[in-house]
Amino acid sequence: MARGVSPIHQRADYIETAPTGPAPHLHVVDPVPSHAQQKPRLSLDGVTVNFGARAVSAVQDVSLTIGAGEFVALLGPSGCGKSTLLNVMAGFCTPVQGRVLLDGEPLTGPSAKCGVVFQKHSLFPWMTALDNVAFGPRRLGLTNARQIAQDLLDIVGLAHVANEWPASLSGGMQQRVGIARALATRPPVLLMDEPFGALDAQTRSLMQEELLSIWDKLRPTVVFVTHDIEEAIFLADRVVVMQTYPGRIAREFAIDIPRPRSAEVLNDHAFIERRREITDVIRVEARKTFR
Amino acid sequence: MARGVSPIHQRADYIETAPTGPAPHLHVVDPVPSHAQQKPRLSLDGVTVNFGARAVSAVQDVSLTIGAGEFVALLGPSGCGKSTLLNVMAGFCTPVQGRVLLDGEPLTGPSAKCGVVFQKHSLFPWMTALDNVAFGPRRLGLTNARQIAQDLLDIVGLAHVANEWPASLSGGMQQRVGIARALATRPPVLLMDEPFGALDAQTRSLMQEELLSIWDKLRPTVVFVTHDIEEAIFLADRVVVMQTYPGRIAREFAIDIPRPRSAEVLNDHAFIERRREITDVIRVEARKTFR
Amino acid sequence: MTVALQSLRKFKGVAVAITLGAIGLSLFAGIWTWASAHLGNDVLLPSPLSVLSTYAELIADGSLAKDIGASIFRVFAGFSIASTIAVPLALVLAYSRILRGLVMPLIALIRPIPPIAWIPLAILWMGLGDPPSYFITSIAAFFPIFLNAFAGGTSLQQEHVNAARSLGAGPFALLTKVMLPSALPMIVTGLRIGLGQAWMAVVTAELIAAQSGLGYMIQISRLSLETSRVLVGMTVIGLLGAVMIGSLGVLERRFIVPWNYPR
Amino acid sequence: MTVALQSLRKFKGVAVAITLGAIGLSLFAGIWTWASAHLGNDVLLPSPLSVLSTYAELIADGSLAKDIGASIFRVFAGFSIASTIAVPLALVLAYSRILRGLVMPLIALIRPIPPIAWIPLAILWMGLGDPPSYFITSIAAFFPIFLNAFAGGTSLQQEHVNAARSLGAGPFALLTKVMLPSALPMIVTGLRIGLGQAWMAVVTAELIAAQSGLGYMIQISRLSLETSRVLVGMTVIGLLGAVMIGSLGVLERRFIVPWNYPR
Amino acid sequence: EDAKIRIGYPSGMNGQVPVVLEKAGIAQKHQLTAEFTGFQYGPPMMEGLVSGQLDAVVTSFLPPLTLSAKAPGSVKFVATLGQSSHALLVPKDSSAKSLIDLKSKKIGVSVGSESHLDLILALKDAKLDAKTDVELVNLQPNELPAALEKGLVDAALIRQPQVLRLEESLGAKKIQSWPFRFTSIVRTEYLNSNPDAVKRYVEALKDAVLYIATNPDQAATWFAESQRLDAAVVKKLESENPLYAAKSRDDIKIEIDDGFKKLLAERLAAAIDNGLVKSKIDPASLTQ
Ligand SMILES: Nc1ncnc2c1ncn2[C@@H]1O[C@H](COP(=O)(O)OP(=O)(O)OP(=O)(O)O)[C@@H](O)[C@H]1O
Ligand SMILES: Nc1ncnc2c1ncn2[C@@H]1O[C@H](COP(=O)(O)OP(=O)(O)OP(=O)(O)O)[C@@H](O)[C@H]1O
Ligand SMILES: [Mg+2]
Ligand SMILES: [Mg+2]
Repeated sequence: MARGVSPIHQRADYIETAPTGPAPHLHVVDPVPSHAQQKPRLSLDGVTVNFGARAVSAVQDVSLTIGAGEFVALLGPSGCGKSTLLNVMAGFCTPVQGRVLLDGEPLTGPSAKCGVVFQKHSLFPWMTALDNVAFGPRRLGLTNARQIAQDLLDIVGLAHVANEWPASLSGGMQQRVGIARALATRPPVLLMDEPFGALDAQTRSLMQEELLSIWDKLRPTVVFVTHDIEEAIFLADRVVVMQTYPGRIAREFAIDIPRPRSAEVLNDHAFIERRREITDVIRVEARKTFR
Repeated sequence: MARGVSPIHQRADYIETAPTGPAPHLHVVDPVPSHAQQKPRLSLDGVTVNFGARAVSAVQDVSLTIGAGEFVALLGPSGCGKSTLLNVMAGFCTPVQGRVLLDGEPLTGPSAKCGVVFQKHSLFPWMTALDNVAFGPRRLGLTNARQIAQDLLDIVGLAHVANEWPASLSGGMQQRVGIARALATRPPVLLMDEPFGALDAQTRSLMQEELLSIWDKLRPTVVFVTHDIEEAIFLADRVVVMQTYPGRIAREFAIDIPRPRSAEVLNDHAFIERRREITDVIRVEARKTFR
Repeated sequence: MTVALQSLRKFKGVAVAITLGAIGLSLFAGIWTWASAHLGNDVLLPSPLSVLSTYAELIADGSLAKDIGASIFRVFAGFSIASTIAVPLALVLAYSRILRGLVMPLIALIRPIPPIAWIPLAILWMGLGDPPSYFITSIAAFFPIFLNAFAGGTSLQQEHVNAARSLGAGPFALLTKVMLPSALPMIVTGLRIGLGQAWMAVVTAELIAAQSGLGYMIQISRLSLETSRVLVGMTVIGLLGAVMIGSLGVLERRFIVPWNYPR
Repeated sequence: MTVALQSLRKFKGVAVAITLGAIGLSLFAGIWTWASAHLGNDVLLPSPLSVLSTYAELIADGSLAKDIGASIFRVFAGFSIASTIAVPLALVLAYSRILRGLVMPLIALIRPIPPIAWIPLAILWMGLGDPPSYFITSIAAFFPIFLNAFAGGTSLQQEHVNAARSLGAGPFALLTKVMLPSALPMIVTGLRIGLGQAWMAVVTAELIAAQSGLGYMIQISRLSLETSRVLVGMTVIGLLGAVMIGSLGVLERRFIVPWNYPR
Repeated sequence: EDAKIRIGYPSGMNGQVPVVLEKAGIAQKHQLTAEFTGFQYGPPMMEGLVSGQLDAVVTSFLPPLTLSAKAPGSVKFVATLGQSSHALLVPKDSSAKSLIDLKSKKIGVSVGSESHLDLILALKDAKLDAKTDVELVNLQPNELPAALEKGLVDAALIRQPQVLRLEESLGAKKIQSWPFRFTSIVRTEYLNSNPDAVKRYVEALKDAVLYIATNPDQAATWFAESQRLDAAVVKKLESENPLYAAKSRDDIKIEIDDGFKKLLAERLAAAIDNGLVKSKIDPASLTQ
């Protein structure tokens, strides 16, 4: 019964079902070389977010520039404002100070340009897994929305539950459907909030490889929130470490481990070196906030 | 405002508030040397568990012997039966085949000898954090139950929320209260079901060190379920890897990394070697069941 | 094999439930028979048998069917009026803080007034015959429908709105694909409770100038001290009420909000 | 400072709510005044002012206080009877599958029978005076209390039982420290709804041989076409009902199940 | 030792005698420990009698006849308490002068009541068919005033004291009126076990009638209070009852005599003929 996941490079169909010319609704991603770009896709400038009457800002004076096709991991302890920052990038929440530019233009609200994978259950409970994934393509008026959804479910290893309601899927399965849903519109920017948080270690590492392989094909700009240090290093071109009370950027680390990366890199010297550095920074932060 | 955690060895009070003679209700733990013991505290013999009319057993023919004072980690993919096996050890669920011996006697039901930390929220929502922790000591008729509870909350870094309802604590805080509650009766056996699952990586690593330090003082027998390979290696004397459909033991690994262990061992050669071995076993299993 | 086993278990479960239910009802009928024999007064408490024969009589002369039909029509009329007003009103109030602040205190004050206390005004305002009885049944159905639909409207999760917007949903798709389905489970719950309340209120409604219906039948039979007819009326109300509520529950689980009841 | 800010916000929120509510009620009174002036018929719809003067009259001669007292007493009597029976019965049924199977179908059948349909039997069985009116109010309160307490009883989580047992709890501690508190939130919800239903049923109950109470007052005023007294009765019922339900809600949040409403 | 008796009375003018019986403390004088219960509607009172919660009630003809049809021999008439009236009222601006003018109009009436029987008989006299020539609308006594006021019916058959109230407040016009006779019945079981108490009860009723005749103001005040009515209205209506004209106790005849038995037999026959009472009853079984 168990189905393996066919790696994406064996699946020309996922690519080929997309329209060949630049469809009016689809945002075509520029073909970019394999590493971080200079041309900024997303830039934050002195962003501050407050919640209600709280004395401390959730996010304070954060500036960050992310190139097209870059893979950035956002790392930090619970409550440091990672989700809040991602919400700002997605246009769900307007900063009280500072501004956000997407492709050089000020962000005014959520758009189909940014695919979002949410931290908490955000699947529509009233749609089957398939309809959830097909939701985006249908909004874009694509006629093959169903086919696109089916293919994506196949990629995340969930073709067999296409017609189930979200409530009957496990937490990990739900999160994988959420990833498929975000990918379905092939957004140039992917904002992922602890997408693998509900997965067990094994499925998690498979999904990490799958994500890298998708990223390699489509080269979206990715902002990936996590609190797993190894995951951040394994996936990203750049790791941004946040600190808490108020939430701001503590340090950034460039990850120069060559791609493509496989599970083997976990034991590489460069990897362990990076991990040691980041762990040191983070332990200092964590000691302050453990309460 | 942030409070650090004082390591347990600076807290003679936690030990000293316990009665000096063997109190009638308290199960006194034999003083044992620092490593795994031959004398079995808990032994499973051919245990099989079925759920309802399911065709596949949740746990099939598992035999396992755990010495007094030993620290065993149970590792395996989601759904492989880790929680079920722990429930059997706790006496919450009776196997259809096989038997369970605790200190050489057949287990008939839950007892105060086994402290349990549950995977899902199991705090009593109608009691404050303090009363939750004091619940066990009060059942044993200890007059200083309140003090014991206060001290334990202090150890898990939650003294400041002693009078809050569980509903107003974050998931991670709730899980820490759950750990304190299980420790409060000082049970000779501690069964922990993914106790750090809801914690962020930083708090998690602090809690791991805290657990090791408590274990070092009291030397309970610990069965620790996790799906984090590093956590298992870091904590345990022995790692038992389970496989799925049906749930059974795939392999066992003795972890010979010397104690006391600190976060530094994560970068040790022996640690990385063990991780590579276990990862290999587990990836084979995971491939089978990823669906 | 597993499926067969499971459906066997399910079947066995249903059989056990039916058996137990039948035993329970028979016990009840037994106690009733004993009590009525003990009292020996058909006006006070007729035996189940004499109630059954009254059933046969009323079914044979067709009057029971007519009364049931009349009552059911009144219930559905009032229920439809109530839901047509309550659901949109609740959703509008759920989305407008100001309207909510204006209207909710009024609703809190009007809610505890029982349908029966509305009869005088209903007659004065709507006259006789069916309009006031629709008014009474719809007043009864209104509040559960309204309050549940309101809860449904306010329970919309910001995450779902965010997700839909970032997937390119416009205002229309947001309304029809997100807001409505998100409120639907609570709306349906409200409709189920409201239907039950309307059904209970029809007896009250038929105090007003009605010439048919189960409530009317009970009133008339009281005047002539035909207790066994009163009991026929009451048991029919119980039976039909249970069937109505039950079938709306099944509809709900199977067709209206199946996602809330996976498998 | 944060605390001060928060309580300021809270205070502002309450002030806004009160203002909006007052505006809403004034608007309502305005429409009412206009409508009654437009109709120009005090029997059909007296103006709010004339209702207020009737209030003054009935308060001055002490009859309103007496009627309110009589009705409240009936409500609490019926409510107490209902809760004394419903809560233990529901908990017992929640723990015994067999009893549940026996009794639940009966309850499903009896539930839809409205309080008013019980009047004939209530008199035949309980006689006159107050007992049948207690019966009517308790029938009305019984089902919400029972059904909620039952849900509370069945919602006990196995994990909580397991946790308690592994912490050394015996049967007594299990009952008092785990099972009861675990069912309590639902029980209290049931009590709140049941109190509302009992209050709504008191008008029905006072159709029986009562010579006092708000329901009696409404009936008597109908005979003499004193619509403004009818409206006094209805508005008092609305007001007191809202106050009762509201204060039980506050009690619930503050004292009975505070853990369900952290902060 | 005093005998216990539980007395029920309705909210119409026939309630005045029991109210005075209670307030003036007359029952005690006749060695009766009496309990009184007032009713807004007929049905609960008769249900109370059937279930043995009441021993005696003050009522009219039809309710005891209905009861006797269901439970033969269960009650006996023991006194006749004079009369008030009920009347067919039309709104102020109605052109109807008599029953004939109401042909093919709506008439509100409480089905199954004394009024219903009188209306049917009057329609027969006027050569109108109760089924085809007029539309009878069944309304509870509580609803009749509102229905007339709102013009929902063209005429309504209403009892005192509402007749007077509607004439005064709405200008409603009487186009025909009938005597509304008061009776008292007791449960046969009670009669058999307490024959003396019933005798004393009848004597007490006589004293109460005498009290009303001699103290009309006090009697009106008591009754008005109990029914939340205007005392002046009650006082005015007292004059409708010939019994209250009595000067001395000897003028008062309330016992069951042959004249009453004849009237009873006539009412019974009419009720059976017109389908208001469903089974045959021997009139002799209704009295001692
Ligand atoms: N809607 C809200 N209202 C008030 N405070 C909020 C809200 N959302 C977040 N916060 C607060 O803002 C801070 C940052 O929250 P955020 O969710 O961004 O943290 P995070 O880094 O994503 O944490 P986690 O790892 O637990 O997801 C926290 O202190 C949190 O309590
Ligand atoms: N109460 C139950 N009824 C039926 N099936 C159950 C029940 N509890 C567990 N199972 C099934 O038994 C198997 C083992 O479940 P278990 O919870 O022990 O897994 P686990 O290893 O703890 O998983 P996880 O890592 O997700 O906690 C699963 O297939 C699960 O669906
Ligand atoms: Mg977050
Ligand atoms: Mg588990």
